[in-house]
Amino acid sequence: MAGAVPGIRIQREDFDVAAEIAALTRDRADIGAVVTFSGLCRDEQGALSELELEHYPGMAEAEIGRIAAEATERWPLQGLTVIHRHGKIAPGENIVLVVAASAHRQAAFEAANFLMDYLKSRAPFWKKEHLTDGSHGGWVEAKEADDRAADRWKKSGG
Amino acid sequence: MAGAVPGIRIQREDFDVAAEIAALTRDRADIGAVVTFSGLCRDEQGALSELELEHYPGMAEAEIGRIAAEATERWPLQGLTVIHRHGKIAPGENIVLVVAASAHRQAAFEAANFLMDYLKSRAPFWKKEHLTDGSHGGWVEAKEADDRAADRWKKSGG
Amino acid sequence: MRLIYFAWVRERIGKPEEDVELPAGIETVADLLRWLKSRGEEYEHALQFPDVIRVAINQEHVGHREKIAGAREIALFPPMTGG
Amino acid sequence: MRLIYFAWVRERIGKPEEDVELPAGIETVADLLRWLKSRGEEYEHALQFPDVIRVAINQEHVGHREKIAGAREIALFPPMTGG
Repeated sequence: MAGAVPGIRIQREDFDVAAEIAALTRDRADIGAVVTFSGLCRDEQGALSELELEHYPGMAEAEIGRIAAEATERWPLQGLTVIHRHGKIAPGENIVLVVAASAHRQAAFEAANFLMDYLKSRAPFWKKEHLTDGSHGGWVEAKEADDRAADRWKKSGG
Repeated sequence: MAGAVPGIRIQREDFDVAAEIAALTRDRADIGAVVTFSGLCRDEQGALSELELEHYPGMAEAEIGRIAAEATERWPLQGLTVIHRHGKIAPGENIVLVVAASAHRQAAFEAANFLMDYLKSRAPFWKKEHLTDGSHGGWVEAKEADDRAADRWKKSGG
Repeated sequence: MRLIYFAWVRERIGKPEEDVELPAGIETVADLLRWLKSRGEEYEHALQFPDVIRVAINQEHVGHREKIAGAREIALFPPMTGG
Repeated sequence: MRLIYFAWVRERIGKPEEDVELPAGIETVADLLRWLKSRGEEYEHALQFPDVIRVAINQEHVGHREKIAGAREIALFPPMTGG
């Protein structure tokens, strides 16, 4: 693996995308491309009061660290940051951030995309819905499409 | 086309990624994914003093507008912003920004990736290098790889 | 051995974690799930469809055929919905 | 008709733009490039390899076989290096 040591943070607080980009790019001129992915809490029906994100402390950091380390082995990255929030999150708020920095754009795009697919299907987080009428909307179900999305990164050569 | 009217800006000034994300996502809860691409001025050898970006005023806005409109037709986007700087840009500084917002992550990733490939091969901008020893490094040559990258978005069905 | 539960597995079993002494013959994750399921109706409810349950040993994902010898901490949880 | 030049095409021709009266028989972009190339050594230098030259008519990309009738503004430039 060349260069980048991934920065992994599991936190309640929101994040600042510009500050995270700046932290990776400051005082260097070898980065040509930075891709960020922000995942937000969506509520198209207006029925959601908030999402409650439960996580497995310890394993969440470890598992995201394993995924991030794999990304730095597969793509030439100059920097990689992953922040995943937990606790209560209102519609429109941030949930997750991936920042991938590379000399070239395709590596940055692919690494960020890979990270998100693997976070969705492997990071130990669970979302519970709280509705505006005071009831529980229940636990969000995992989507088979997310597993298929992660599968497309499997190397055919083993 | 549903929804998004792309915001296109050609400017000398730098941009603020967080402010551009906020402008697209503020006061709404139908966006689940925001992908940003920032292109930066790279100088791995330390020989570059600055890049000078020449552009074709009028056509630059029009051509990026055409590419952005095509993206909003191909992917369900809730928001799309493209900012391309011109003038003199030092190593480590920003050159270009794409922000794509969608309900779902794959649309946001693909739209941003498509925009960058098309900007590289179709937006009327030209880069000239000024070197630290005071000489001109000449005009940056277009890369065949960039044309190939744009070609992969061509629809086989016509 | 410490068992940890998350999300609706935790809610249905009614506790976030517990220490258990395993009887002889419990060698794999699948054995563990079968034994736990027999411990009462809350376990039966949580583990009704064992194939759905995801398992981590010492904070790493494992399949149901994994041996549990040497495990300090085994976590049971539904499919993840992070990201 | 207004001609506009960018990047090294502009530098080699020595001016950013000019208005020209086309002689009869200049119908396509390729005809225009051939005629311009014959106008002096700076044009010869700029347009030495016409296949490399990219062309926009009224601010839209066109191929070299495009007709130029109706063009208000034709721009000649090298392959673009934006982004």
